[in-house]
Amino acid sequence: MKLSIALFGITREIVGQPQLELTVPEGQSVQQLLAGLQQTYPALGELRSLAVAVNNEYAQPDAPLHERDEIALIPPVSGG
Amino acid sequence: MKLSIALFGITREIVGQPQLELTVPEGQSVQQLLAGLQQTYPALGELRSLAVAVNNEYAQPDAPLHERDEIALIPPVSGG
Amino acid sequence: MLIELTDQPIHVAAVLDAVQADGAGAVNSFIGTIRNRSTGRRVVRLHYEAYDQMAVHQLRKVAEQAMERWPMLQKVAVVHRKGTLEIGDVAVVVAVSTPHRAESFAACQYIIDTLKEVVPIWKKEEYEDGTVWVAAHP
Amino acid sequence: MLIELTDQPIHVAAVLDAVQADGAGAVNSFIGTIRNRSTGRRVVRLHYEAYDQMAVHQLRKVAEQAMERWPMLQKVAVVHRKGTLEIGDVAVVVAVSTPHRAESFAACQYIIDTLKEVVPIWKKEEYEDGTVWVAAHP
Repeated sequence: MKLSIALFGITREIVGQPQLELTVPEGQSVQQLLAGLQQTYPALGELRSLAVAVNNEYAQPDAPLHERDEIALIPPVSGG
Repeated sequence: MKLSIALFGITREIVGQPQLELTVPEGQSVQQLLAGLQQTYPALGELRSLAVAVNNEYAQPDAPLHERDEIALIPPVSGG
Repeated sequence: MLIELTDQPIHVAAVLDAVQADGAGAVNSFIGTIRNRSTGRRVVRLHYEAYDQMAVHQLRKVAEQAMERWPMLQKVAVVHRKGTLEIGDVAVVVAVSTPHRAESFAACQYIIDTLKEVVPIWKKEEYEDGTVWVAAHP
Repeated sequence: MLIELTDQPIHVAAVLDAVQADGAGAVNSFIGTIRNRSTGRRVVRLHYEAYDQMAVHQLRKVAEQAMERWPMLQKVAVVHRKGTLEIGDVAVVVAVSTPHRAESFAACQYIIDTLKEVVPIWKKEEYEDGTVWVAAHP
Protein backbone atom coordinates (compact mmCIF):
# COMPACT_ATOMS: atom_id res chain seq x y z
CA MET A 1 0.00 0.00 0.00
CA LYS A 2 1.04 3.60 -0.48
CA LEU A 3 1.52 5.88 2.52
CA SER A 4 1.97 9.61 2.55
CA ILE A 5 3.81 10.89 5.61
CA ALA A 6 3.84 14.54 6.62
CA LEU A 7 7.04 15.88 8.13
CA PHE A 8 7.52 18.84 10.44
CA GLY A 9 10.29 20.64 12.25
CA ILE A 10 13.51 18.70 12.56
CA THR A 11 12.12 15.63 10.77
CA ARG A 12 11.40 17.79 7.73
CA GLU A 13 14.97 19.06 7.85
CA ILE A 14 16.42 15.57 8.31
CA VAL A 15 14.48 14.10 5.41
CA GLY A 16 14.87 17.25 3.33
CA GLN A 17 11.25 17.49 2.23
CA PRO A 18 7.87 18.16 3.85
CA GLN A 19 6.24 14.93 2.70
CA LEU A 20 7.36 11.34 2.12
CA GLU A 21 5.61 8.89 -0.23
CA LEU A 22 6.30 5.27 0.70
CA THR A 23 5.14 1.90 -0.54
CA VAL A 24 4.96 -0.60 2.33
CA PRO A 25 3.42 -4.05 2.90
CA GLU A 26 -0.32 -4.12 3.67
CA GLY A 27 -1.03 -3.87 7.43
CA GLN A 28 2.34 -2.41 8.35
CA SER A 29 2.39 -1.14 11.93
CA VAL A 30 3.49 2.20 13.31
CA GLN A 31 6.51 0.51 14.84
CA GLN A 32 7.53 -1.10 11.55
CA LEU A 33 7.16 2.20 9.72
CA LEU A 34 9.38 3.95 12.27
CA ALA A 35 12.00 1.20 12.11
CA GLY A 36 12.18 1.47 8.34
CA LEU A 37 12.44 5.26 8.40
CA GLN A 38 15.14 5.21 11.06
CA GLN A 39 17.14 2.81 8.90
CA THR A 40 16.88 5.12 5.88
CA TYR A 41 17.41 8.30 7.92
CA PRO A 42 19.62 7.44 10.92
CA ALA A 43 19.34 10.99 12.28
CA LEU A 44 15.70 10.26 13.11
CA GLY A 45 16.96 7.70 15.62
CA GLU A 46 18.94 10.36 17.46
CA LEU A 47 15.89 12.40 18.44
CA ARG A 48 14.74 12.49 22.04
CA SER A 49 11.48 10.92 20.90
CA LEU A 50 9.65 10.23 17.66
CA ALA A 51 5.93 9.57 17.59
CA VAL A 52 3.56 8.86 14.76
CA ALA A 53 0.24 10.62 14.41
CA VAL A 54 -2.58 8.91 12.54
CA ASN A 55 -5.61 11.04 11.72
CA ASN A 56 -4.58 13.73 14.24
CA GLU A 57 -4.15 11.30 17.16
CA TYR A 58 -1.00 9.80 18.62
CA ALA A 59 -0.82 6.17 17.46
CA GLN A 60 0.24 3.14 19.50
CA PRO A 61 3.34 1.26 18.23
CA ASP A 62 1.33 -1.82 17.25
CA ALA A 63 -1.46 0.06 15.47
CA PRO A 64 -1.79 -1.02 11.80
CA LEU A 65 -1.64 1.68 9.14
CA HIS A 66 -4.05 2.10 6.24
CA GLU A 67 -3.66 3.67 2.84
CA ARG A 68 -6.10 6.53 3.50
CA ASP A 69 -4.66 7.44 6.92
CA GLU A 70 -3.25 10.89 7.44
CA ILE A 71 0.15 10.05 8.83
CA ALA A 72 2.74 12.38 10.31
CA LEU A 73 6.01 12.06 12.17
CA ILE A 74 5.97 13.96 15.46
CA PRO A 75 9.42 14.84 16.82
CA PRO A 76 9.61 16.23 20.39
CA VAL A 77 7.08 19.07 20.56
CA SER A 78 8.12 22.45 21.94
CA GLY A 79 5.09 24.71 21.73
CA GLY A 80 4.07 27.28 24.30
CA MET B 1 -3.81 59.92 76.54
CA LYS B 2 -6.06 60.62 73.58
CA LEU B 3 -6.47 58.08 70.82
CA SER B 4 -8.09 58.54 67.46
CA ILE B 5 -9.40 55.31 65.95
CA ALA B 6 -10.33 54.97 62.29
CA LEU B 7 -13.31 52.75 61.49
CA PHE B 8 -14.11 50.93 58.25
CA GLY B 9 -16.75 48.65 56.85
CA ILE B 10 -18.95 46.98 59.39
CA THR B 11 -17.16 48.58 62.36
CA ARG B 12 -18.00 52.01 60.95
CA GLU B 13 -21.62 50.96 60.68
CA ILE B 14 -21.70 49.47 64.19
CA VAL B 15 -20.21 52.55 65.81
CA GLY B 16 -22.13 54.89 63.52
CA GLN B 17 -19.19 57.12 62.63
CA PRO B 18 -15.90 56.84 60.69
CA GLN B 19 -13.67 57.91 63.57
CA LEU B 20 -13.66 57.47 67.37
CA GLU B 21 -11.88 59.80 69.79
CA LEU B 22 -11.09 58.11 73.13
CA THR B 23 -9.27 59.08 76.28
CA VAL B 24 -7.55 56.04 77.79
CA PRO B 25 -4.87 55.42 80.46
CA GLU B 26 -1.25 55.90 79.31
CA GLY B 27 0.30 52.69 77.93
CA GLN B 28 -2.99 50.97 77.22
CA SER B 29 -2.53 47.83 75.12
CA VAL B 30 -4.27 46.76 71.92
CA GLN B 31 -6.08 44.06 73.89
CA GLN B 32 -7.33 46.52 76.52
CA LEU B 33 -8.54 48.91 73.84
CA LEU B 34 -10.47 46.12 72.12
CA ALA B 35 -11.99 44.94 75.41
CA GLY B 36 -13.22 48.46 76.19
CA LEU B 37 -14.67 48.95 72.71
CA GLN B 38 -16.43 45.58 72.76
CA GLN B 39 -18.02 46.53 76.09
CA THR B 40 -19.33 49.82 74.67
CA TYR B 41 -20.32 48.29 71.30
CA PRO B 42 -21.27 44.64 71.91
CA ALA B 43 -21.83 44.06 68.16
CA LEU B 44 -18.05 44.35 67.69
CA GLY B 45 -17.72 41.16 69.75
CA GLU B 46 -19.93 39.26 67.32
CA LEU B 47 -17.56 39.68 64.37
CA ARG B 48 -15.60 36.71 63.07
CA SER B 49 -12.43 38.57 63.97
CA LEU B 50 -11.38 42.07 64.94
CA ALA B 51 -7.78 43.23 64.62
CA VAL B 52 -6.13 46.53 65.40
CA ALA B 53 -3.79 48.24 62.98
CA VAL B 54 -1.14 50.59 64.31
CA ASN B 55 0.69 52.71 61.75
CA ASN B 56 -0.45 50.48 58.86
CA GLU B 57 0.69 47.22 60.49
CA TYR B 58 -1.31 44.57 62.32
CA ALA B 59 -0.59 44.99 66.06
CA GLN B 60 -0.03 42.23 68.60
CA PRO B 61 -2.57 42.08 71.49
CA ASP B 62 0.02 43.13 74.10
CA ALA B 63 1.46 46.01 72.06
CA PRO B 64 1.19 49.33 73.94
CA LEU B 65 -0.53 52.22 72.18
CA HIS B 66 0.79 55.78 71.92
CA GLU B 67 -0.96 59.09 71.43
CA ARG B 68 0.51 59.76 67.97
CA ASP B 69 -0.22 56.26 66.61
CA GLU B 70 -2.49 55.88 63.62
CA ILE B 71 -4.94 53.35 64.94
CA ALA B 72 -7.69 51.51 63.04
CA LEU B 73 -10.07 48.68 63.73
CA ILE B 74 -9.82 45.95 61.11
CA PRO B 75 -12.88 43.70 60.83
CA PRO B 76 -12.58 40.55 58.64
CA VAL B 77 -11.17 41.70 55.32
CA SER B 78 -12.86 40.64 52.07
CA GLY B 79 -10.91 42.19 49.23
CA GLY B 80 -10.15 40.55 45.91
CA MET C 1 6.45 47.03 40.77
CA LEU C 2 3.01 48.49 40.11
CA ILE C 3 0.79 48.75 43.21
CA GLU C 4 -2.44 50.68 42.94
CA LEU C 5 -5.75 51.18 44.67
CA THR C 6 -8.16 53.02 42.43
CA ASP C 7 -11.77 54.14 42.23
CA GLN C 8 -11.57 54.08 38.42
CA PRO C 9 -12.19 51.06 36.14
CA ILE C 10 -9.10 48.86 35.89
CA HIS C 11 -7.53 48.69 32.45
CA VAL C 12 -6.44 45.03 32.42
CA ALA C 13 -4.20 45.27 29.35
CA ALA C 14 -2.21 48.09 30.97
CA VAL C 15 -1.62 45.97 34.09
CA LEU C 16 -0.37 43.09 31.95
CA ASP C 17 1.87 45.45 29.99
CA ALA C 18 3.37 46.63 33.28
CA VAL C 19 4.95 43.21 33.92
CA GLN C 20 6.40 42.68 30.45
CA ALA C 21 10.16 42.12 30.52
CA ASP C 22 12.47 40.78 27.83
CA GLY C 23 13.91 38.22 30.23
CA ALA C 24 10.48 36.97 31.30
CA GLY C 25 8.93 34.24 29.20
CA ALA C 26 5.95 33.66 31.46
CA VAL C 27 3.25 36.00 32.64
CA ASN C 28 0.52 34.73 34.91
CA SER C 29 -2.40 36.91 35.79
CA PHE C 30 -5.43 36.65 37.98
CA ILE C 31 -8.49 38.79 37.35
CA GLY C 32 -11.22 38.93 39.95
CA THR C 33 -14.57 40.09 38.63
CA ILE C 34 -17.94 40.68 40.23
CA ARG C 35 -20.16 37.60 40.04
CA ASN C 36 -23.92 37.69 39.75
CA ARG C 37 -24.28 35.14 42.56
CA SER C 38 -22.82 34.71 46.02
CA THR C 39 -23.75 31.85 48.37
CA GLY C 40 -26.85 31.36 46.25
CA ARG C 41 -28.13 34.93 46.39
CA ARG C 42 -28.40 37.16 43.36
CA VAL C 43 -25.96 40.04 43.65
CA VAL C 44 -27.05 43.40 42.23
CA ARG C 45 -23.78 45.25 42.81
CA LEU C 46 -20.89 45.51 45.27
CA HIS C 47 -19.38 48.26 47.34
CA TYR C 48 -15.67 48.09 48.15
CA GLU C 49 -14.25 50.16 50.96
CA ALA C 50 -10.55 50.37 51.78
CA TYR C 51 -8.29 51.74 54.49
CA ASP C 52 -6.35 53.37 51.69
CA GLN C 53 -2.92 54.00 53.14
CA MET C 54 -2.71 50.68 54.95
CA ALA C 55 -4.14 48.80 51.96
CA VAL C 56 -1.45 50.17 49.65
CA HIS C 57 1.23 49.46 52.27
CA GLN C 58 0.02 45.88 52.74
CA LEU C 59 -0.33 45.29 48.99
CA ARG C 60 3.26 46.37 48.58
CA LYS C 61 4.37 44.08 51.42
CA VAL C 62 2.63 41.09 49.84
CA ALA C 63 4.32 41.79 46.50
CA GLU C 64 7.70 42.17 48.22
CA GLN C 65 7.20 38.91 50.11
CA ALA C 66 6.48 37.16 46.81
CA MET C 67 9.68 38.58 45.32
CA GLU C 68 11.67 37.32 48.31
CA ARG C 69 10.10 33.90 48.09
CA TRP C 70 10.53 33.61 44.30
CA PRO C 71 13.72 35.56 43.58
CA MET C 72 13.31 34.82 39.85
CA LEU C 73 10.19 37.02 39.77
CA GLN C 74 10.84 39.80 37.29
CA LYS C 75 7.92 42.14 37.78
CA VAL C 76 4.76 42.27 39.85
CA ALA C 77 1.62 44.35 39.38
CA VAL C 78 -1.37 44.48 41.72
CA VAL C 79 -4.28 46.83 41.09
CA HIS C 80 -7.38 46.80 43.28
CA ARG C 81 -10.56 48.71 42.68
CA LYS C 82 -12.69 50.40 45.32
CA GLY C 83 -16.09 52.08 45.27
CA THR C 84 -19.26 50.73 43.69
CA LEU C 85 -18.86 47.91 41.16
CA GLU C 86 -21.43 46.30 38.87
CA ILE C 87 -21.65 42.67 37.74
CA GLY C 88 -18.74 41.84 35.45
CA ASP C 89 -16.59 44.73 36.66
CA VAL C 90 -12.98 43.94 37.44
CA ALA C 91 -12.25 44.19 41.18
CA VAL C 92 -8.62 43.12 41.20
CA VAL C 93 -5.82 42.23 38.81
CA VAL C 94 -2.60 40.50 39.85
CA ALA C 95 0.11 39.91 37.25
CA VAL C 96 3.61 38.52 37.60
CA SER C 97 6.36 37.72 35.14
CA THR C 98 9.05 35.07 35.52
CA PRO C 99 11.53 33.34 33.22
CA HIS C 100 9.74 29.99 33.71
CA ARG C 101 6.09 29.27 34.03
CA ALA C 102 5.68 27.17 37.19
CA GLU C 103 6.85 30.03 39.39
CA SER C 104 4.52 32.47 37.66
CA PHE C 105 1.50 30.41 38.74
CA ALA C 106 2.79 29.89 42.30
CA ALA C 107 3.71 33.53 42.86
CA CYS C 108 0.48 34.91 41.40
CA GLN C 109 -1.60 32.54 43.51
CA TYR C 110 0.40 33.42 46.63
CA ILE C 111 -0.24 37.12 46.04
CA ILE C 112 -4.01 36.86 45.54
CA ASP C 113 -4.40 34.37 48.41
CA THR C 114 -2.40 36.56 50.81
CA LEU C 115 -4.09 39.74 49.60
CA LYS C 116 -7.44 38.25 50.55
CA GLU C 117 -6.16 37.52 54.04
CA VAL C 118 -4.33 40.69 55.00
CA VAL C 119 -5.18 43.70 52.84
CA PRO C 120 -7.72 45.99 54.58
CA ILE C 121 -10.39 46.11 51.90
CA TRP C 122 -13.99 45.24 52.61
CA LYS C 123 -16.84 44.44 50.31
CA LYS C 124 -20.53 44.83 50.94
CA GLU C 125 -22.74 42.78 48.66
CA GLU C 126 -25.98 44.35 47.63
CA TYR C 127 -28.92 42.03 46.90
CA GLU C 128 -32.42 42.96 45.82
CA ASP C 129 -33.52 42.78 49.45
CA GLY C 130 -30.59 44.02 51.48
CA THR C 131 -26.83 44.19 51.93
CA VAL C 132 -24.19 42.12 53.75
CA TRP C 133 -20.57 42.84 54.66
CA VAL C 134 -18.89 39.75 53.23
CA ALA C 135 -17.21 37.42 55.77
CA ALA C 136 -17.86 39.76 58.70
CA HIS C 137 -19.71 37.23 60.84
CA PRO C 138 -18.97 33.59 61.65
CA MET D 1 -14.48 27.73 23.93
CA LEU D 2 -11.99 29.70 21.83
CA ILE D 3 -9.24 27.59 20.22
CA GLU D 4 -7.02 29.22 17.66
CA LEU D 5 -3.72 28.77 15.89
CA THR D 6 -2.70 31.94 14.12
CA ASP D 7 0.17 33.51 12.21
CA GLN D 8 -0.99 36.99 13.29
CA PRO D 9 -0.04 38.79 16.52
CA ILE D 10 -2.20 37.64 19.44
CA HIS D 11 -4.47 40.31 20.89
CA VAL D 12 -4.27 39.36 24.59
CA ALA D 13 -7.18 41.54 25.74
CA ALA D 14 -9.49 39.86 23.22
CA VAL D 15 -8.53 36.41 24.53
CA LEU D 16 -9.27 37.51 28.09
CA ASP D 17 -12.59 38.99 26.99
CA ALA D 18 -13.49 35.65 25.42
CA VAL D 19 -13.64 33.96 28.85
CA GLN D 20 -15.68 36.63 30.62
CA ALA D 21 -18.91 35.26 32.09
CA ASP D 22 -21.26 36.79 34.63
CA GLY D 23 -21.11 33.66 36.77
CA ALA D 24 -17.33 33.56 36.76
CA GLY D 25 -15.57 35.57 39.45
CA ALA D 26 -12.09 34.33 38.63
CA VAL D 27 -10.08 34.51 35.44
CA ASN D 28 -6.60 33.08 35.34
CA SER D 29 -4.43 33.56 32.32
CA PHE D 30 -1.02 32.47 31.22
CA ILE D 31 0.89 34.41 28.58
CA GLY D 32 4.01 32.91 27.08
CA THR D 33 6.35 35.42 25.48
CA ILE D 34 9.64 35.14 23.63
CA ARG D 35 12.61 35.50 25.99
CA ASN D 36 15.92 37.03 25.00
CA ARG D 37 17.81 34.10 26.56
CA SER D 38 17.52 30.33 26.47
CA THR D 39 19.89 27.99 28.29
CA GLY D 40 22.35 30.86 28.48
CA ARG D 41 22.38 31.76 24.78
CA ARG D 42 21.12 35.04 23.41
CA VAL D 43 18.04 34.46 21.29
CA VAL D 44 17.56 36.70 18.25
CA ARG D 45 14.12 35.41 17.23
CA LEU D 46 12.05 32.24 17.10
CA HIS D 47 10.34 30.26 14.40
CA TYR D 48 7.22 28.28 15.30
CA GLU D 49 5.99 25.55 13.01
CA ALA D 50 2.78 23.60 13.56
CA TYR D 51 0.99 20.58 12.19
CA ASP D 52 -2.04 22.82 11.89
CA GLN D 53 -4.99 20.45 11.81
CA MET D 54 -3.61 18.13 14.49
CA ALA D 55 -2.50 21.08 16.64
CA VAL D 56 -5.99 22.58 16.66
CA HIS D 57 -7.51 19.14 17.34
CA GLN D 58 -5.13 18.50 20.24
CA LEU D 59 -5.59 22.01 21.67
CA ARG D 60 -9.33 21.38 21.69
CA LYS D 61 -8.84 18.00 23.38
CA VAL D 62 -6.69 19.54 26.12
CA ALA D 63 -9.34 22.21 26.76
CA GLU D 64 -12.08 19.58 26.85
CA GLN D 65 -10.07 17.44 29.26
CA ALA D 66 -9.72 20.45 31.55
CA MET D 67 -13.48 21.03 31.45
CA GLU D 68 -14.08 17.40 32.38
CA ARG D 69 -11.59 17.54 35.21
CA TRP D 70 -12.88 20.88 36.56
CA PRO D 71 -16.60 20.85 35.75
CA MET D 72 -16.96 24.32 37.28
CA LEU D 73 -14.88 25.78 34.47
CA GLN D 74 -17.02 28.33 32.69
CA LYS D 75 -14.99 29.22 29.62
CA VAL D 76 -11.62 28.34 28.14
CA ALA D 77 -9.57 30.15 25.51
CA VAL D 78 -6.29 28.97 24.01
CA VAL D 79 -4.57 30.90 21.24
CA HIS D 80 -1.17 29.86 19.90
CA ARG D 81 0.95 31.79 17.44
CA LYS D 82 3.03 30.32 14.64
CA GLY D 83 5.57 31.75 12.22
CA THR D 84 8.47 34.03 13.06
CA LEU D 85 8.37 35.77 16.44
CA GLU D 86 10.62 38.48 17.85
CA ILE D 87 11.73 38.99 21.48
CA GLY D 88 8.76 40.02 23.59
CA ASP D 89 6.16 38.70 21.14
CA VAL D 90 3.32 36.65 22.60
CA ALA D 91 3.56 32.98 21.59
CA VAL D 92 0.60 31.59 23.52
CA VAL D 93 -2.26 32.76 25.71
CA VAL D 94 -4.36 30.45 27.87
CA ALA D 95 -7.30 31.89 29.80
CA VAL D 96 -9.95 30.18 31.91
CA SER D 97 -12.82 31.44 34.01
CA THR D 98 -14.31 29.79 37.07
CA PRO D 99 -16.59 30.84 39.93
CA HIS D 100 -13.75 30.40 42.45
CA ARG D 101 -10.10 31.19 42.09
CA ALA D 102 -8.24 28.02 43.13
CA GLU D 103 -9.67 26.06 40.20
CA SER D 104 -8.78 28.84 37.77
CA PHE D 105 -5.09 28.48 38.62
CA ALA D 106 -5.17 24.66 38.53
CA ALA D 107 -7.04 24.44 35.23
CA CYS D 108 -4.93 27.08 33.48
CA GLN D 109 -1.71 25.40 34.61
CA TYR D 110 -3.01 21.99 33.50
CA ILE D 111 -3.78 23.35 30.04
CA ILE D 112 -0.42 25.00 29.42
CA ASP D 113 1.50 22.05 30.92
CA THR D 114 -0.41 19.53 28.78
CA LEU D 115 -0.22 21.73 25.69
CA LYS D 116 3.55 21.70 25.96
CA GLU D 117 3.54 17.91 26.08
CA VAL D 118 1.09 16.95 23.36
CA VAL D 119 0.33 19.74 20.88
CA PRO D 120 2.35 19.34 17.65
CA ILE D 121 4.05 22.72 17.55
CA TRP D 122 7.79 23.10 17.24
CA LYS D 123 10.03 26.04 17.85
CA LYS D 124 13.42 26.72 16.35
CA GLU D 125 15.51 29.21 18.28
CA GLU D 126 17.68 31.51 16.23
CA TYR D 127 20.92 32.73 17.83
CA GLU D 128 23.51 35.03 16.34
CA ASP D 129 25.52 31.97 15.29
CA GLY D 130 22.97 29.36 14.37
CA THR D 131 19.62 27.73 15.06
CA VAL D 132 18.36 24.85 17.21
CA TRP D 133 15.08 22.93 17.24
CA VAL D 134 14.17 23.19 20.92
CA ALA D 135 14.08 19.89 22.87
CA ALA D 136 14.67 17.77 19.75
CA HIS D 137 17.72 15.95 21.08
CA PRO D 138 18.46 14.34 24.46
